[in-house]
Formats: sequence, C-alpha cells, structure tokens
Amino acid sequence: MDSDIVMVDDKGKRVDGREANDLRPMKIEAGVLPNADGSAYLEIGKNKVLAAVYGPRECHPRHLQDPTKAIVQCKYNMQSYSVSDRKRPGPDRRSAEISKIISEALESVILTELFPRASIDVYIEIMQANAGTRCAGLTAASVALADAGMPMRDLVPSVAVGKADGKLLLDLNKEEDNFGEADLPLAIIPKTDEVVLLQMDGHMTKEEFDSAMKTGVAACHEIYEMQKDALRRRYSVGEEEEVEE
Amino acid sequence: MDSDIVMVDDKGKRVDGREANDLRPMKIEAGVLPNADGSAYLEIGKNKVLAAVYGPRECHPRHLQDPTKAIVQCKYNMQSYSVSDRKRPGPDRRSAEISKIISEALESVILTELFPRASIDVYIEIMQANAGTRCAGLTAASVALADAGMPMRDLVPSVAVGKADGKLLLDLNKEEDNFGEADLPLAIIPKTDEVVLLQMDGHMTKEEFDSAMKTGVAACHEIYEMQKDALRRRYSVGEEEEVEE
Amino acid sequence: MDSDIVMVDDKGKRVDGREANDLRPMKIEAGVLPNADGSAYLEIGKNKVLAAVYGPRECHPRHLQDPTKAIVQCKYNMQSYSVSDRKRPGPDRRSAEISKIISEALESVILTELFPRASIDVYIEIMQANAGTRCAGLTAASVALADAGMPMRDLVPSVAVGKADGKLLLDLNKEEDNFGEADLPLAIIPKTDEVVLLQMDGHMTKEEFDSAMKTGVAACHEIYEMQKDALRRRYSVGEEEEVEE
Amino acid sequence: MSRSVVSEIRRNHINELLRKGARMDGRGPLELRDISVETGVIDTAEGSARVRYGDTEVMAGVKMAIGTPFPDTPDKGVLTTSMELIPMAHPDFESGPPGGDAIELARVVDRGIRESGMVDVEKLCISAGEEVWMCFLDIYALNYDGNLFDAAALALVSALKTAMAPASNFDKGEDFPLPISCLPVTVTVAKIENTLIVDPTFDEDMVSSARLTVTTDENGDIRAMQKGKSGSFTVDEISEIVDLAREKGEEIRKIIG
Amino acid sequence: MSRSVVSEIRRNHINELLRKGARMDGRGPLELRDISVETGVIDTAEGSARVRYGDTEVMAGVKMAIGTPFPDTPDKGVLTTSMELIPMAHPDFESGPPGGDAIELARVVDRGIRESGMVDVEKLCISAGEEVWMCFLDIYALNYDGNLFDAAALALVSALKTAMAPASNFDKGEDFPLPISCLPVTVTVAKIENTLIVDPTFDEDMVSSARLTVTTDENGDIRAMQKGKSGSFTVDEISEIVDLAREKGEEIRKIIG
Amino acid sequence: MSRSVVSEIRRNHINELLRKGARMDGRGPLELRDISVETGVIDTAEGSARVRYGDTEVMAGVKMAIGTPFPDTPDKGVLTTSMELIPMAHPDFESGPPGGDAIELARVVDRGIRESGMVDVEKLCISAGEEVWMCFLDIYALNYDGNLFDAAALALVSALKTAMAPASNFDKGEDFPLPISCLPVTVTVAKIENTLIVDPTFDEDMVSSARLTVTTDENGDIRAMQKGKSGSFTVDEISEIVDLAREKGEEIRKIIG
Repeated sequence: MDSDIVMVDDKGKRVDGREANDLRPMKIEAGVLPNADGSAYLEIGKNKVLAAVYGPRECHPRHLQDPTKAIVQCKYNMQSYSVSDRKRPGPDRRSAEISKIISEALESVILTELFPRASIDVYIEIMQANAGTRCAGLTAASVALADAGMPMRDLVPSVAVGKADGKLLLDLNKEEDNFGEADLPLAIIPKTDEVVLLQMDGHMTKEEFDSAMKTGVAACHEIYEMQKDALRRRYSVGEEEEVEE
Repeated sequence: MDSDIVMVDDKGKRVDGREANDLRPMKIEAGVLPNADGSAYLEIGKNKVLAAVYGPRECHPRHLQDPTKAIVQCKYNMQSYSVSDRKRPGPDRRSAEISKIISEALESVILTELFPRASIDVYIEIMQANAGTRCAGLTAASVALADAGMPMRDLVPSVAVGKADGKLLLDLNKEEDNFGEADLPLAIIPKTDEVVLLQMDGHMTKEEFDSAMKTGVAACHEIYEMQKDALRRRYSVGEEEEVEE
Repeated sequence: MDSDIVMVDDKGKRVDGREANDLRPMKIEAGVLPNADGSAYLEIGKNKVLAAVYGPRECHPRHLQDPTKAIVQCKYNMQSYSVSDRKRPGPDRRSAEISKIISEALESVILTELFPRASIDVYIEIMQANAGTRCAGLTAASVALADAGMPMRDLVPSVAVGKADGKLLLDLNKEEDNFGEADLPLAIIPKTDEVVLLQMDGHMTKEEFDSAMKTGVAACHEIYEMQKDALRRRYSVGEEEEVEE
Repeated sequence: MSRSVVSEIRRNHINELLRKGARMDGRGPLELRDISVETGVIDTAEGSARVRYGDTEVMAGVKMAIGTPFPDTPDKGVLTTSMELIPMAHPDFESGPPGGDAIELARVVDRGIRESGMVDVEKLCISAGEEVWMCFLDIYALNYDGNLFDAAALALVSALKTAMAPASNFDKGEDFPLPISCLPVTVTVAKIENTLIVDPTFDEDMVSSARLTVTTDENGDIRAMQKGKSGSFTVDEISEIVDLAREKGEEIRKIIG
Repeated sequence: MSRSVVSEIRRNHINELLRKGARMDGRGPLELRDISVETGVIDTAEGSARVRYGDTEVMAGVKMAIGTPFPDTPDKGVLTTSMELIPMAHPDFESGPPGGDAIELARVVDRGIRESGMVDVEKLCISAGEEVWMCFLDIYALNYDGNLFDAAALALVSALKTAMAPASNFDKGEDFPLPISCLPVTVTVAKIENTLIVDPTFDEDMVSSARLTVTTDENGDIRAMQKGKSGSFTVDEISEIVDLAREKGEEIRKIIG
Repeated sequence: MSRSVVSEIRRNHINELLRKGARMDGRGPLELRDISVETGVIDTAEGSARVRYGDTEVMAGVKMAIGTPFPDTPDKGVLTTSMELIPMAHPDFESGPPGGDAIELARVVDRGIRESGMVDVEKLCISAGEEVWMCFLDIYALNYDGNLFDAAALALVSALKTAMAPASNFDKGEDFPLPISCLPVTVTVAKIENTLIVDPTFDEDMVSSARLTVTTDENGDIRAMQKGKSGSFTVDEISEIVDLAREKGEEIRKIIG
C-alpha cells in the first residue's frame, strides 16, 4: 500500500526478477516417504512442502463414515519453524479452513464412490513457507494421491494470482504478498478447466478478476506438466527397480 | 453494602419504581423458531432470553442413555454481547452449574419414562442479561417444552427473591443485585407448590428466608399465568392458521 | 553447583544427618482406603503418598483393550498443595511421563495374561512432595497391588541414587536435589535383581554409575523388607478382624 | 452439518422443479428470500442486528473495549470475529468447539469485513503502540435454513454500521459512531446440476454440488470470494456468479440503507 | 457419578428400613456419621485438613501467594476454589476435566465460604489495586461414600481456620493467621420417599429423589443453599431442613472448635 | 503406537534370525543403520537438520526470539523442546494432542540436551532478569521406522550445532553461533529375548521386551538415561549397554563433526 515500495520496475521486472506471468522455480518429486501409500515433495520458490497419502483405509471416528463413498480428510500443517516468527505447533483456525477447502478440491477428482465407508487421508506439511503454501500443498497432494495409485479423474494443479502495485502478478512471493492488494488462489481440473478451489481476498475490479482467472488457469496447465513429469520420473524409477530385481 | 446507596426510597419504591413484591414487566412468546420442536422468547425487565427444545431424539453420546427413561440435557449459554463486559464465547463453570440445575428442575415435570433411551435437549440462550437469567431461562424453557408438545405434569415458573438495603425485594434487577445482600432463585410446580429449584447466596435469617419463600412461590403463580397465556396465544394462532388453509 | 554450599560435612554427614547410603525414615501402611480394591499410604522423609488400585476391570476406552492380557494404566498426580509453589491441578507432561514409566514397571511383575481385555488402574496421589516422589509412588503402588490380591511375580521397590557435592548419596531430599549434579531413580524385582525402571539426569562417569547402581539395588532390598512388613501387618489385621467377628 | 441427508425423493423434486426454473418455496433461481434487518436489538452491545433470510435467522453483536495493538500494526484497532453455530439453530448442530464449517464461516465473514476495509481501523487508534479500540464481532446462528454466509455477513455489517464506540465509559471523550468506509455485501450462489441459484435453503445446499460466496462493494468491485463443496464451476459460470453478486448485492444494500 | 446403579433389592431394602426409621449403617434418619477432622497434615500447605464422614474422606489445602487484585475489587484478596473428584476415590470417577458434578460441588463449597464472608478478604489487601493475597483452596476427594458437599466444606473451613499466611516468605512482615470472621457449616439433607435423612451415604444418595444443602453460621443464619436432583421438596420440608441444618451445624461446629 | 501388532510369523522370524546373530535388514546386532545428516535445510529457522536412520526420518528446527527469563534463573536463556509425531510419519500416528509416547520422546530428547549442558544458556542472557534468548527446539518425525529417540536427538544436536542467533534482527549486535559446550549423542539399545541390539527398527521395537536409551558426551560420561517398556534388564546388561552407548556415540559423533 505504501507508494514508495516498488514491486514491478520500469522494465516490468518483479523483485525476484520474474515477469508478471512467471511462476517461481518449481520442483516436484513423487514417492519420497517409505511408509505412506503415496507421497510427494514440492518446492516452489522458497516454499518446501511434503504431502503424504494413507488410504483408502478404515475411517475413524466411525460416525464420519459415508456408506456411499470414501471421505477425503486432509490435514494441512505449518511446521513451527517454517515462518519467520515461530508458529505454535498444532492446529489453528487458518489450517482448519485450508484443510477443508483442499479436502473438497481433492474430493472433486478422486473416484470416492469406489471405496464406500473408507477414509482417504492426506497430510500436507509446510516445512518452509513463502506465500502460496495452500496451492503448493494441493499441487503436491494430488501428485501424492497419484503416487498412491488412487483412481482419479485428473490431477489438481493450483496456483495463486495476486495484485501488487496495481498490477496482476502470478504466484506472489512473500515480499510481494506482504505489500499486495489482492490474492486469488485457485485450482483446476486441467482436462476440463473446471475450477475446484477458489478464494479471493483484497480488492479487484471485475475486469481484473476475469484477467486474473485467465492467467491462473494458464499457469495451472504449466504446473500440470510438471506434476505429470514428476510421476513419469517416479514411474520409470519404479520400472528400473523392478528390472533390477 | 455501601450505606449511602438507597435501594428502596421513603415511599417503598425501588430504583425502577417497583414495589417490593412487584415483578419486572414480562413478555413471553411461544413458537418463535422454525427448526426447533418447541421454542419460546421471554423478556423480563431488560433480560432477553430464547429457549428451544429438540426431542425426544436419539441420545448422543450413547453411554449417557438410560434404558428406563429419557434424559434431559439443558445447555444454558450467555451470548458474548449480553453483558456489559464481553463474555468469552463458549461454556464455563457457571453455565455448567446452571445447566445442571435447570435440567434437574425440568426433569421433575417431564414424563421422561415415556421415552426410554431418548434425549430431550433444551437450549437456553441469554441474548441480553440483567439479573435473574437462570430463572428467566427456566421459565422460558418450560414454555418451549409445552410448545413442543412434550408430555408434562405442569409448567415450571421461576423467579428470584433478593435482599437489598435489608429488605426483601422480588425479582432483583442488575443494579439491585450488584448491591444486594442475598439472592434466592426458586422454581415450583404450581399445581402442587412443590419446589424443584432452590439456591441461596448471601445472608438471611430463618424468618427472612421463610418470608422470601412465601413471596417467591406467590410470584411463581403470577408467572405461571403468563406462561399459560403465551401458550394459549400460540395455540389460537395455530387454530387460525389451520382454519385459513 | 555453588561451591559454598556443603552437602556432606567433614564427618560424612548429610544436611539431615544421614550417612551417604542411608534411606530417609520410611513408613508404609497397606489397605487405607475403603473403596479401592487395594491401597497403600507411604511416607519417606517428607514425602506423603497415597496409592490405590482398581481392577482388573473392564477397560475404557475399548480400543485400548488387549485381547491377550490386561493393560496397566497408572495415573501419577501431584496435588496442588504438595509443593512450595502451588501446582495447577490436572495432568501435565511431567506426570504423563512418570505415569508411563511406572505403568511399565508394574506391568513387568503383574501376571497380566490372566486377565485378557481388562484394565488394571493404579492411581498415585502425591500429597506432599520432597524429592523422590516417583520412586515413593511406585513403591506404594506395588504394595497397593498386593493389597488388592493382584497375582504378581514380586513387589517393586524403588529408590533414587543422587550425586551432590561430587559424592554419591542415596535417596536425595529436596534440598540435596536442588543442588545436586545427578539423579538416578531405579526400581527392581528383588527376587531376581532385574531392573524395571531406570532413568538418569545429570552427569556421571561410568564408574560412578556402576557404583550408584550397586547402592540403589541394595537400598531397594531394604525397602522390599518394609513393603513385606506392611503387607504382613495388613494381613494379620485382617486375620484378627476375622477372628473378632 | 454432516448428519443430514436429503431424501432421494426430495432431491429429485428439487432437481425437477429447477429444470423448469422453479424452486420449492416458489422463488425463481435468481431470487432472494425475504430479508429483514433489525438493528439496535441488544442494549448491552455497542451495535447489534438480527437478520432473517426466510427461515434463516442470525444475531450479530459488536462489543468494544480498549487494549494494546498488535506489535506489527501499532496504529490500528483490532477486529476479532467469532461465529457460533449453536445447537438451538439446527438439529445437526452440536455443542462443543467450532467445527470446520463454523470456522470457515467465521473466517469468510471476517475476511469480507476485514479485506474490504469496511471499518477504518486506523481511526480506532487512541495512542499508537499503546491504546487502540478492540472490536469483538460475535455472531450467533439462531435458526439455520441455509445460506448462513450471507445472513451472517449482513447481520455483522448492519451491527457495525449502527455501532457507537463507548468512549465516554472509558474516559476517552464522547461516544462516536464506528468509522465505516464502505458497505460490503455478500452473495452466495449454489450450483444444482447445471443451474445456478442464489440464496440456497438448507435442502438446496444439501443437494448442490458447489457453492460460491462473493463479497462486493458499492462500486461493484470484488472484496472477497470463497468457493465451497466438492463440485466445480466453469470459468464462465464464475464470471456469471460475480455479476450476479454485484447485482444482488446492490439490491441488499438498499435494505440496510 | 453416572455409571452406578443401585440394585433394585438394595433400593427396596433402604426404603423398607427407612419406613421403620432405620438406616443400613445403623443410624437414625437424622443422625450424622462419625466425623473426624485432622488439621496441619500437609507441611507444604499454608493450611490443610483431612476430614472423614464415615467412609467419605476429603483433603483440603490452602496455598497463598501474592498477586494483583481484580480491577473491580482492588482492595480485596482473592479466593479460588477447586475440587477434584480423582478416580482414586470411587470406581465411577474418571480422569479428565471436572464434570458437572465436580463443578457443582466446587461452586457450592466456594459459595459457602465466599458468601458467608468467612475469610475477611479486605484484610488480605497489601496495597490497594497493586498487591493482595491470593488464596488457592484446593480440595481432593480421597474416598467417596456420599455427601461430599458437607465433607468438602468442613475440610476447607478447617484448613482455612488453621492457615497461616506465609508473609515472611514474601518479605511482608510476620506470618499471620488467615483473618476469619465466622465458621459456616454445611449440612446436606436427602429425601427418600417421604423421609428426610441427614448426611446420606453413596447408596442413599443414589436412592434419594432430592437433596438440599444448607450452609449456616454461628447465629443460625443461612449463608448458602443448593437444591439438587430431579425430585422436589414442599415448602414445609424446606423449612424443616433449614432448622435441621442449623441444629446439626451447631453439633459439627463443636468438633472444629 | 498402540494399534500395530507384528504378526506371529514375523516375530518368530526376527527371533530366529537373532539367535543366529542376524537381523532382517542384514545388520549385525550391534550395527547401526546408515545415518545421514543434512543441516541448514530450512531458511526460516536459525538452525535445522534432517536426519535419517535407515527409513526413519526426522526434521529438527531451532527458532530464537527475545523474551523474559524465568524468575528462578534470571541470567539464563530458555530452551523449549517439542516433538510432534505427525500422522504423515506412520499409519499408527494420529492427529491430536501428543500422547504418552510423544511426550516421553520429547522429554527424553530435551533432557539429553538440557542435562548435558550442551547449550551454554548463561551465554544466552542479554540483560539479567530482563532479556534472554528463548530457543524453541521443534522436532517433527517425517517417517517412522523405529528408534526415534536417537534420530530426534541427533537432528536436534545437529540443528543446534549449526544454529546462528539472529541478533541483528533484534538490534542486539551481530549474529553469533549458538554457544555449544559439548556434543551429547544418544544411543538406544533394545532387548529381544536375551539379545541386545542397537538402533532397533519399528518391527524390532515391537518385538523387544525392553529398551534403554543412553546419552553420553565426548568424555564417555553419562548425561541422561531412560529405560522403556515392561521388560527388564540385569545390572550387567545395563553396564554393557552403557559401554555400547559410549562406543556407538563416538561413531555417530564423527558423522556430525
């Protein structure tokens, strides 16, 4: 909000050298944890995120069971040292809300009706946070689900579009977010471009919003390619291993 | 306790103009909430109280079920803005105790043996508080039970008798209560004058106590008439509605 | 740590007049609480401890049941007034840990396989604390178990060996503990000298440690005699009572 | 809100009606229920409002006190929003700590107020870094028949709009109206099969696959959004919903003046 | 206390005996059990007492520290009462946060102390608005065989009566006895069928329909009352119980001097 | 960790192998798994480490801030250790407050750091009685295959050893390395039938009857111990385990330099 702070310079470069519609550097690795049925590690900019999947397995507590389908229970957790001011360990209201909307987004692609009464448990741990953790967590979680062999309609790439200095900027980093005027996290099903997660905070005109949606959907497709790459690498490793035996 | 403060003037008038044995102005309306099986809204002086009844319905948690009768579970709750210093939302020890004694008082009149294993849930919300909320809540709750068609031996009117300035005063308001020397909330079954709720805090001689009981029981009968009026109005509205159809 | 403070004087006497390997005065009484299936009261120095046993009885919550044996659930609790600065009532992390290691030590002697699915509940209340409460609690608890007629391989005497002023001292009192350099609580099965509880905090060389173990085991045998005495007295009282009838 | 299941028959009935452009309570898909707003209903609150959307009924109260600001915003007053889904309001609501639904509701309503900048929190600073006004915004659902998002937001906005800071009680000069800079209004649209409906009832909410809640201001700008449930929207549907939220928001804004 | 059910046979036995004016433990209806009071049993407490009413056994301890007074009573010390129904005391008591019964007990015992003005809290002010004595009154039920109200109250009164404020530990002059202005005593009467009995045991409590707990002072004045359970009393029965409480209270007061 | 039961077949297999001096993963009884230590993995932490013992994987992070010391140690910094057994790490771990196992783990790891005097807390005093450094030592189990005690302790020691106090952020001069006075290393030995094994896996831990965790320093002195599980050790076995802990501790200390 402070007009002295410049988020985009004369040449259209952002504080970290990106253009307006550039994603931060991103890295995804599938199958990183031995115990989980599926897992993924993701870095985007300075975010470091682990996702793990257990299930389908018996649903506890039992009164949550749905006789017609599996329920998807995501727990998003920020580790205490992941932010500059230490976060008290344990759940809080923010993580409860994020867990809920990520659960809903994942439920939209999992073929839950194949597993009546079961629970599909998704754990997202934010080890280092730098704006955009809910999107990073969801992107990682859908890779972990695929790694677990979960029957799914598609993966779910996710990213936020922000507004700072009056300009729409893709995938805000922490510094941009702190001085930003709006943030719009979204997630899509790439095969159909359906939107399965959408939030907005701040101030946008209708025109800005429509433009931000377009940018976000396009970026989700970029991320989708990286998700598929990670799974391909994981799969080929699996192949090699099998060959080795 | 401060002798400069006068609670009853030379002519026997109290700070709000009442005589010693006057109730505050009171208003009861039955059937005010669409979802509940029964409900009532009550104002007495500056108190504003809602009561709602759900049940008889399945009792959760199951280990509380009684195979011989329904249990009565009342939750008394003060809304955060109902008092001058904001109350933290949620239960506290005071509301736990009040919930318990109101549950017991209501259990004395409900024919609980007709509904083995069930729960009859009574919710009392204090929206604005000005002394006497437990009595107001209980008075409203028994109207809500009747509105729900609950089989009952009788209604349960309730009121407190206080002592201030060395005098017995019916139905203390907040100002009187703050400087009062004793408070005696009670509730009765009007048909038999049995006492089903009784507490006392402060300092009373035996003579004062006997006199306070007499005043309280008489006032409960006054309240009883208003309870029945409210139900009659509710019933006749129901009649009219049926006619209109 | 402060070198001016002397814990052992020229003649080898400690602040309360004991020699290095002396226990504090100890008193055990079995069968002190009417409701519990077994109970014991123990004083050692200024510690005052009650232990009670309920069970074998149905295990709640049910998911803790073990189909092959009883589980032993100990709750160690410090009463609020038992220490110089009042302790907040209720469980804390320290008592959770102590409860766990005492449960494990008792499980080592109880013939739990005789009572599949059951729970054996042991409650230890520290009424007055003066260093060594976990050992005092465990010593009392095993007497309470015997008082309850629980089938056991043996009793479990327990004591701590400390280090203060650079010297190994048996059964530190509070004053010694505050300035001590190490503390080593242990518990044994006297018939076999097996160690079933062992902790150490502080700083000990291997030689000190071996010597401390020897002292501790010997002291446990002393305590064992007092445990058996308490049970003998309890038993003979029972006999007399039966005769009287 | 998890225990309720709408019967298959009712679900089919809702769907069939909607295919003909009709709803169970006689409304068209894009019609709001009757909305009523009463303010100043609680004497002990600095501001209060009781709002009804059909059978959905909500109370909001504003309490103010003086406290110390957060270290990172030393010159700003503090807003704290809570929302209680008390068991009085619906047979599915249970006593106990707020669940996921109540937390989401409170956070979405809170963001609608906070991110819109409705309350000018800088004017609630008494002495920077030392004393600021704390505003406790507490919402209680009294009867739940769907669309608590919009009813709760409207109740809170109405309570804030009419609130008087109790400065004289704290020896801080005369009481003054809360500094209000805009009137954000929240509109929720649900999707049932491929039809969009505004202001869903409880049964409609149960049957719907997805929900989008949009808060807009007087200029028709967007101040907050929240998509809910496991269904999806197309990008076009979302754009359409935003337009609907602006239009209906204007309609509702007239009610609260 | 909810799990226990007294068998039908025992219930009938208690009822039949009472119709003949007798009780299972040989007492008459209006007779107290043997009461014992030991004080000064805990060195780490400023005051303590262990009280037995037959097989019911209770410990109370008083701890004191210096703290800041509540803003609305700047010149008064602070009393805080807690009561723990530890699982040691009865097979039905469970670990965990205090339930409704424990909360009611603690609050009734607390009111018996607080409303009677037993402790002269104004004498516990060190410096008005700044420093006062905080008194933590903690009660533990060690063995429960009915009538915890009276045993807990008597334990606490005994502990308070013998407590010494540890002023020297806090550099506030010499230790001094807690300022005590009266000796409230609590008596509980239960109703079984139409008979009133004092000091009910656990089984009697289970069988009774209603309970009235009355705290009186040396003058026979009433200082606190609490009716419990879902049965009822007539106005005459209540008057009779108050008289009983005054009479038995005098008897008990002699025990603690 | 209560739900898992190792099948009878696997239990027998583990036992039979051990009688021949072998283990399921090919190790000898007194052999450690491959240990890896990465430090400086979290930018937002003052110090951090990711440690693997075979498939057991643990993260530790150190965060520092300035606060007021405890009244009884006015000239000492404050260490606070937490350990979370997050449900990601193992199918038996559940969300919610830490259970007995997590509490024991955190307390044992904490004592291994605290009682060894590894961190020179007196050097973390800024102004006696007023300002000291607070160190939050937080440990997360990411994947659990036994022996969290040793992995957690090593992660924490490694994080502390490489931590830089963020003094410049707080205007307290230049950043400085945490003052470290020794390198305590923790070694856990389990007993299966009558064989002692170091660094047990999850399955081995399930099958073992007793566990002894020993923390030693560079001099081979003992700094902390904790026996676990309901089995027992002879005095000779304990002495042998202490020697093992000293020997293996030296081996591990080389890894972290």
